[in-house]
Amino acid sequence: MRDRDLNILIGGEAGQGLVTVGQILSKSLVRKGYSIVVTQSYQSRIRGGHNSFAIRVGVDEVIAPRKSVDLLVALNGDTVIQHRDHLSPEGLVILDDSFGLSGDSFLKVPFSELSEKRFSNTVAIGVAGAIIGLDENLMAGTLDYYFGKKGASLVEKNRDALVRAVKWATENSISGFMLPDFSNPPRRLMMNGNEAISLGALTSGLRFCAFYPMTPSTSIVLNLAGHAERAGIIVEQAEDEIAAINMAVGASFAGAPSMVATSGGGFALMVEGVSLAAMTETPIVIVVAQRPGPATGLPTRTEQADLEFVLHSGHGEFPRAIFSPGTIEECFHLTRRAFELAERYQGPVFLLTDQFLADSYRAVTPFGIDQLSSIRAGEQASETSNYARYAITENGISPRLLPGMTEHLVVADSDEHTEEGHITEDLTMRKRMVEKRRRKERGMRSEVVPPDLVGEEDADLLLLSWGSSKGAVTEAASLMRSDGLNASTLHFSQIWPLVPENFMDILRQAEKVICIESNATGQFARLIRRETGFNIEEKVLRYDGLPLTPEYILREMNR
Amino acid sequence: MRDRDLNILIGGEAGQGLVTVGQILSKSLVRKGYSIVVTQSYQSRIRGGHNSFAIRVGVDEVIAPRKSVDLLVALNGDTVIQHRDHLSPEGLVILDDSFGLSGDSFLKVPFSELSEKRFSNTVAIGVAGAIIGLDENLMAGTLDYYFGKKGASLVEKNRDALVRAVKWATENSISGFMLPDFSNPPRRLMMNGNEAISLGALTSGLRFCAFYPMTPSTSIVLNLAGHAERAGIIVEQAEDEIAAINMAVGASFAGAPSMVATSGGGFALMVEGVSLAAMTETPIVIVVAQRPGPATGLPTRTEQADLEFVLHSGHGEFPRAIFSPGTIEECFHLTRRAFELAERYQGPVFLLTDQFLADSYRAVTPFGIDQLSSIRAGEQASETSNYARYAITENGISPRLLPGMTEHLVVADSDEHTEEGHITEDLTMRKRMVEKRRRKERGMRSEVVPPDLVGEEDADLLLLSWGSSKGAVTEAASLMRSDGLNASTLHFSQIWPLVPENFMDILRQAEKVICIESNATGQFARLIRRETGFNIEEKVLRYDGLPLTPEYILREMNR
Amino acid sequence: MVTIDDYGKYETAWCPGCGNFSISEAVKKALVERQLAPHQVLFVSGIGQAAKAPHYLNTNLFNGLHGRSLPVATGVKLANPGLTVLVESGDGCNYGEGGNHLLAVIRRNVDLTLLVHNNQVYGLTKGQASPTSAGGFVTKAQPLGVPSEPFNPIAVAVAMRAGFVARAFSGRIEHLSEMIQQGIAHRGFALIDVLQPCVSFNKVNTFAWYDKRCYALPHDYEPDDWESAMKVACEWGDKIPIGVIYRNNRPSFESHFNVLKDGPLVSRKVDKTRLKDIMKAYG
Amino acid sequence: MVTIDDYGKYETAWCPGCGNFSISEAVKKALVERQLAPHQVLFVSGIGQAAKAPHYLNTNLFNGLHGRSLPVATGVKLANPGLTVLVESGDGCNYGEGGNHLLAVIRRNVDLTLLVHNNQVYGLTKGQASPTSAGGFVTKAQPLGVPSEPFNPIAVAVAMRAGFVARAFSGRIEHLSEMIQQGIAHRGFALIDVLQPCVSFNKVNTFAWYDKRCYALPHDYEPDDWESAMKVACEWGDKIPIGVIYRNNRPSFESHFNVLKDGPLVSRKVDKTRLKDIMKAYG
Ligand SMILES: Cc1ncc(C[n+]2csc(CCOP(=O)(O)OP(=O)(O)O)c2C)c(N)n1
Ligand SMILES: Cc1ncc(C[n+]2csc(CCOP(=O)(O)OP(=O)(O)O)c2C)c(N)n1
Ligand code: SF4
Ligand code: SF4
Ligand SMILES: [Mg+2]
Ligand SMILES: [Mg+2]
Repeated sequence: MRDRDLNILIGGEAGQGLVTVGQILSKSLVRKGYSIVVTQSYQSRIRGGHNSFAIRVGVDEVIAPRKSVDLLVALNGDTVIQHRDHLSPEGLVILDDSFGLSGDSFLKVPFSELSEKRFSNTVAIGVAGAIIGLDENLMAGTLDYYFGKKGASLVEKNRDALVRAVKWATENSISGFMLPDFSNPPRRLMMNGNEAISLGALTSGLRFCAFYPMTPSTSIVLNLAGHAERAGIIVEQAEDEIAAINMAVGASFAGAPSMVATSGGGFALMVEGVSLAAMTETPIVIVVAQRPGPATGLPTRTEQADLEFVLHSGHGEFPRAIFSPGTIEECFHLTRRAFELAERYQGPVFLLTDQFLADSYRAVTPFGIDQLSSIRAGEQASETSNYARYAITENGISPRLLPGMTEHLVVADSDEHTEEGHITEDLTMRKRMVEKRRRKERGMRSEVVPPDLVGEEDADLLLLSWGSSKGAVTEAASLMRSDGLNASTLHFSQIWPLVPENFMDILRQAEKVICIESNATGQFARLIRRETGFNIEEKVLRYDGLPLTPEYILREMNR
Repeated sequence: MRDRDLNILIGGEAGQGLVTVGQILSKSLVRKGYSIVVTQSYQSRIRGGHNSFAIRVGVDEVIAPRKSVDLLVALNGDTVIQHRDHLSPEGLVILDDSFGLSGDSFLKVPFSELSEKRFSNTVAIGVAGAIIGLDENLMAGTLDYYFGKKGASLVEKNRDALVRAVKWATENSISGFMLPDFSNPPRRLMMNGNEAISLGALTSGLRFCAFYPMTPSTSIVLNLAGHAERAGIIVEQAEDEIAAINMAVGASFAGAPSMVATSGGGFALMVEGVSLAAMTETPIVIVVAQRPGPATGLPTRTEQADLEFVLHSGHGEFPRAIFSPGTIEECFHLTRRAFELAERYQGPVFLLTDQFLADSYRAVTPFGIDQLSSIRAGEQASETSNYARYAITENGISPRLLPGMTEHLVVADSDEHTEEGHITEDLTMRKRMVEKRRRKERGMRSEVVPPDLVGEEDADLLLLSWGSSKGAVTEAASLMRSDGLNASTLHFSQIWPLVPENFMDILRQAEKVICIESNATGQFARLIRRETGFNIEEKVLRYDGLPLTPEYILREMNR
Repeated sequence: MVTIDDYGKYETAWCPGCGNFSISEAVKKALVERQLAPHQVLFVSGIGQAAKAPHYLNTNLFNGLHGRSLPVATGVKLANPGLTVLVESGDGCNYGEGGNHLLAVIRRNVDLTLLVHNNQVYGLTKGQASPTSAGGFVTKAQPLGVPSEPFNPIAVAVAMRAGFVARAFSGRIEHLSEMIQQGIAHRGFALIDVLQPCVSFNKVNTFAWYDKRCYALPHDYEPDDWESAMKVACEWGDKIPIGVIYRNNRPSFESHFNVLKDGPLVSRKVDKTRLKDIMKAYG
Repeated sequence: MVTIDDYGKYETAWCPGCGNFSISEAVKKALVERQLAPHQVLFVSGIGQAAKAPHYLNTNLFNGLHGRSLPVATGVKLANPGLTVLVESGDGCNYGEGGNHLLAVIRRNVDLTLLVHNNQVYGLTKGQASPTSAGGFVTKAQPLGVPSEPFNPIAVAVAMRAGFVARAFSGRIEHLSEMIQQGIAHRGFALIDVLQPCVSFNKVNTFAWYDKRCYALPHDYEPDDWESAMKVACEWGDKIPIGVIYRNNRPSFESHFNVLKDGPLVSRKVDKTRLKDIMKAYG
């Protein structure tokens, strides 16, 4: 496959700048028109330890990470030791000859001859880039993009190092890794899941975001903060997660479309606020980027074990919607959908992602900003003279005016309330209000995103999945199909509400169904049974903190 | 039924002392040997509004509240208006003649002639007590019990009022409400669900309780606080619920069996701590006394809508047990079991009750303190020289030493950790630790409390229920059986783990199954389907804040 | 002309004799004095007896969670700085459950006026100690008396150099109303701690107890002087000072946000040109 | 004899040059000076770079949630007052997420020694502002600079009359160790705010920045005098005082509990006679 599909892994210590190396190579690849899937693996520390940045690059579309490595770029000796076992048969290790390591497929680069130590990352980029056929100018342009702000002299020196590295690699003419050129390369953007979510939010009309830092959600808000001035939004770091969600509820109530982003432990502190948003019928988008728990768990790894927690978060009963994007495009578009639904149904809407997707850079087709609509909070005027914030309606949706924007008074209450929003202990009203709130779920059900079927409707083997594993599961099934098996995949990018009519036929027609999840108990399989009675006995589960890969799925299925 | 089963309802404003009237009458009835079921209904305010205290009293055992009222003791005119429609055909209203209200079955008592205004509650007790046949001395003794601490002169004046009231009632010889005497009255205690929980905890060996006040859980901790000195425990009001659960985790880690008690919104703030207890494997008992949500909802009413929230509370995956007592005796015994399980399996164990049960006084047989065992936290010595707090074992349970009690060092961590308790990013260890923690669930499954079947195994109609509705559902079925229907009940006092082998045969054999719950969505029915695939289509649900009664169940079933 | 009738008359769920009634009266007076129409004002409250107050006023209101009124109000104010936002809640709400938010709102200096109904007890939950309950205060939850020292909100606020720090007593309606007016006028965070008798659960700090002790700060008192403010902040016991104890003119939180100079967030539309510009970073 | 070796040597996950190394060294020194054996001591920490510190010490340890070390430590201490309990965590942990617990623990005066590694930044999450970050401090999360005023923990603690309030600097190990020893010796809550350079994310408050500014309080400084303590507490800028800034001898929280006079809760058995007595109330 190495001619159309390469897996490059850059490894080193935290603090060595391997993410920059990875980003520059990735961006160069994307600019050239290739498809990429990045998998970042790092520890909960700032310096030292062992991190990696893997770029799977394809001439055709690649959709999942791959475990076997074709090109291992070792920024330290430890990387060689940790990853040499994953090297593919014809794989190559690019390393500094000063490491003093030797091996069959080792390309020892004389880093110290090619540049000063502080530019050795640029040398790594140059050598690796040249080997896979990246043009020197292309790489230089990307280098400028990343280092431009740091001053002309630094840019100059980096360029020098790059030139020398490319020259050295060309002279040593390493073959077998050259990717084909494009005659007409597609224009693509490079972004990871968190960036796509923040851009989705901005295009939707987000105006306010409050947060308390928590890996792997933080880069969503950092990205927003970086654009805040230009986009005309406010991003505020709260004193804690409780404050974050309450601020967002306040801002949204006043009319600013709002979002919070966090991970398991931080979300745990928000669940009272989720219930508040539901009771006061205030729109809010909540991103939960999952990592392995319980408690602090593994802060920088990935998992899908908070589905049931998020689905039942908050005391009392109320409707909600949960999206679980499977691609970067879905991160963008489902965030937009989340804002729409939150506004339409006036309550909490969730995006459930995880560390893998959050940090996974990919190439995406530009979104066509001009065609995208954005939401507007609330209604601008009331038709009635007796405005009642919680008027009981047939679809459960009450007119939402914004306080201070008309002469009508807007009264919201976390207690059970009258149609006017005032606290009540009238138990008949209570019952009507419960029913009104519940009726909103009907609307939500009518517009769920149906699961995505790839393959035949009546498969011998149906792989069920949700969220970030979409690519891995799809690729696993496609590999099985190449092996002659009639395998299909049914992937859920919205996991609540579930509308069985959308998928029961497919489940029933399949000879065998396997549910694939990154958790230890098969939460989605359980949910399917709860909602449909359909029992999925076989599962492929992963809970060691690493993302699902096609290899992992195939290996587990063959056990 | 009035000769063996009476329903007395005392109504009035908050602040009028109707709870004291109710308690004194109840205690007198219990001391005489009768069975009672109290239903308290109050508003979220300190003065004014409308509250009630209903005592259903039986010569034989009564197990559920009843809606129709035989004796309405009206402390204000509003009570007459609010409750006259619920009066049973031969019911009686006891009221002050000064209210200026008239009606067929009205017993107008000249309160102002019988005592000073401040003793009119005692007059109400005397009149009502005399009518149902309570002995003057018995009532005087109970009065002393409640007012004794307030000084002799007050006791004296209350007694005078009582004597005059009893005399007046006797002279007016109201008949038809006299309960039969006992030749050999059984000795009983009177307590409500919250009191029974606190006593269960004390007998178990509770040493530390932290809380933040929240209706309807507060009286658990007030009761504990009242006994703290004598029992040698500490009860601390925390600055918030987050602090409460973290304090309890700290105290338990150090070796003091610990508990927290709260309700929905307060519990929402504790869920991160639940996950902490699970990850650090620290025993903790958590009482969630449910009230209607979402958000602040109806703070003083009842509901069973937090089952799914509690079951999935906390991020990440870990075992837990949830008890849902159906009687006062179960409040006591299942609290004890909760402490045992928490200690044995080293993690969070829940008691899920609600306002109805929390406040429902009943007559219970004394518990036989001498026979009750209590737990002891941790192990007292380590057998190995290399002590490892999280040693990986076959049943998942690791030896728990207490810090400072031996020379072994005890290391606990909320991050994923090694067997020694130190933070790790070793992903193989991660997997082993997930599996170790999960294995504890096996043990928990092996000792669940099976559901309670009343009636035939192969019923035509099977009523399924959990928690506080036990009495109401049981009585409803028994009424149906008297009507010739082959109805049974299957009641769950432990709702997690669920072990289908314990009840699937019964579900399958029943002609028809109806699930009865105090919530709007049928959460338990959903859980049954998730765990067994068995779909319960028919439900009787209640979500207006009032408890389930036999009348309500029968009426809803006949619709 | 805004009149007191615009703010309506409501039945309350409070006990007869409760200090909350006077606070409500003072609030109305202040709003009318400042000629604020009901729709220009928004109250945010938490949960407790005090937190019900905004329901008894004809105005915009968000009655949220126990302890969480300050972050909600902060969000509201950032979204629409044009609203006059008052926060009304109890001592338990603000100094107990919501303590962390109090610290944060002081650091931020958001333009809010916080009225703490400080009855030194948890009223709605029937009389447990609050953070301001005196050491040794006996309740059913603290039968041997409160073992902690009471929280002194004024001292903490002055130590943190909050923008506006005042104390008032519900028994002096005119003075209280004046404090509220000044609090509203102040551009930044204003803390007004209002001593409020709870007739049902605090039998120690009664109306008479407060009335005897409260004295208005002298006319020549200089609230701009931090050192003397810090001393006055610690006065508590036989004499309790009321009035504006400390004041400065730190810039308000909102003033730091350039984006707010173009108007409030709430009415703003998505600017596609700028979005396209932003997108370039990903190309 | 307890020696420094008893506390072991560990590899850390800290950046070379981080101030945390010196703090760990000072902690060990203090424990040895006070001749505390590893099993007599318990460390409680939260989450952050600082909160990892107890893992690098051979002792009892409970590494809990971000911001929640103080309530855990309070529970531990009430259960077993015989343990010497130290709490170690960052400025974000204690003054941000856990702010409410700091207020409460000061009011309670629980016999704990709290070491705050104050690097004026969130280290572990890669450099967002912390509550003690200076106004205007620029980070990726605050690209236009922090809009809030920094939290002054010393001023708040002194204003609340905490039992023991000190500041130290990781660059002065002997002095820091002395502070820790005094904190442990103090019967009640001891706050030690330790200035700690973060070489990775705080390029403003560097070792040199602190080193130039920190000066030890003079020998004749009287930490018992609240008024001067309040003044010293506010010193920050060109000169930063280190040392014991304020001290009093309020009774510790534990001393209020009669039940603890019979020994710690942990070893106690259920007393059936007393239980039966309690049961009588329900008869
Ligand atoms: C999260 C949460 N915890 C606890 C409660 C219960 N609760 C309602 S009001 C209150 C205390 C009220 O005290 P305070 O704020 O002083 O107001 P007051 O009633 O005295 O005016 C409490 C603890 C709640 N509603 N939410
Ligand atoms: C509830 C929760 N919110 C957020 C986080 C993420 N988090 C981990 S450490 C940290 C901040 C650390 O800053 P500080 O306490 O100052 O410690 P430092 O790393 O600077 O030593 C945060 C926000 C978390 N673990 N838990
Ligand atoms: S309980 Fe106290 S605070 Fe609440 S209304 Fe009554 S007197 Fe006022
Ligand atoms: S990030 Fe800062 S605080 Fe953390 S170890 Fe590195 S230098 Fe120390
Ligand atoms: Mg109060
Ligand atoms: Mg820090």
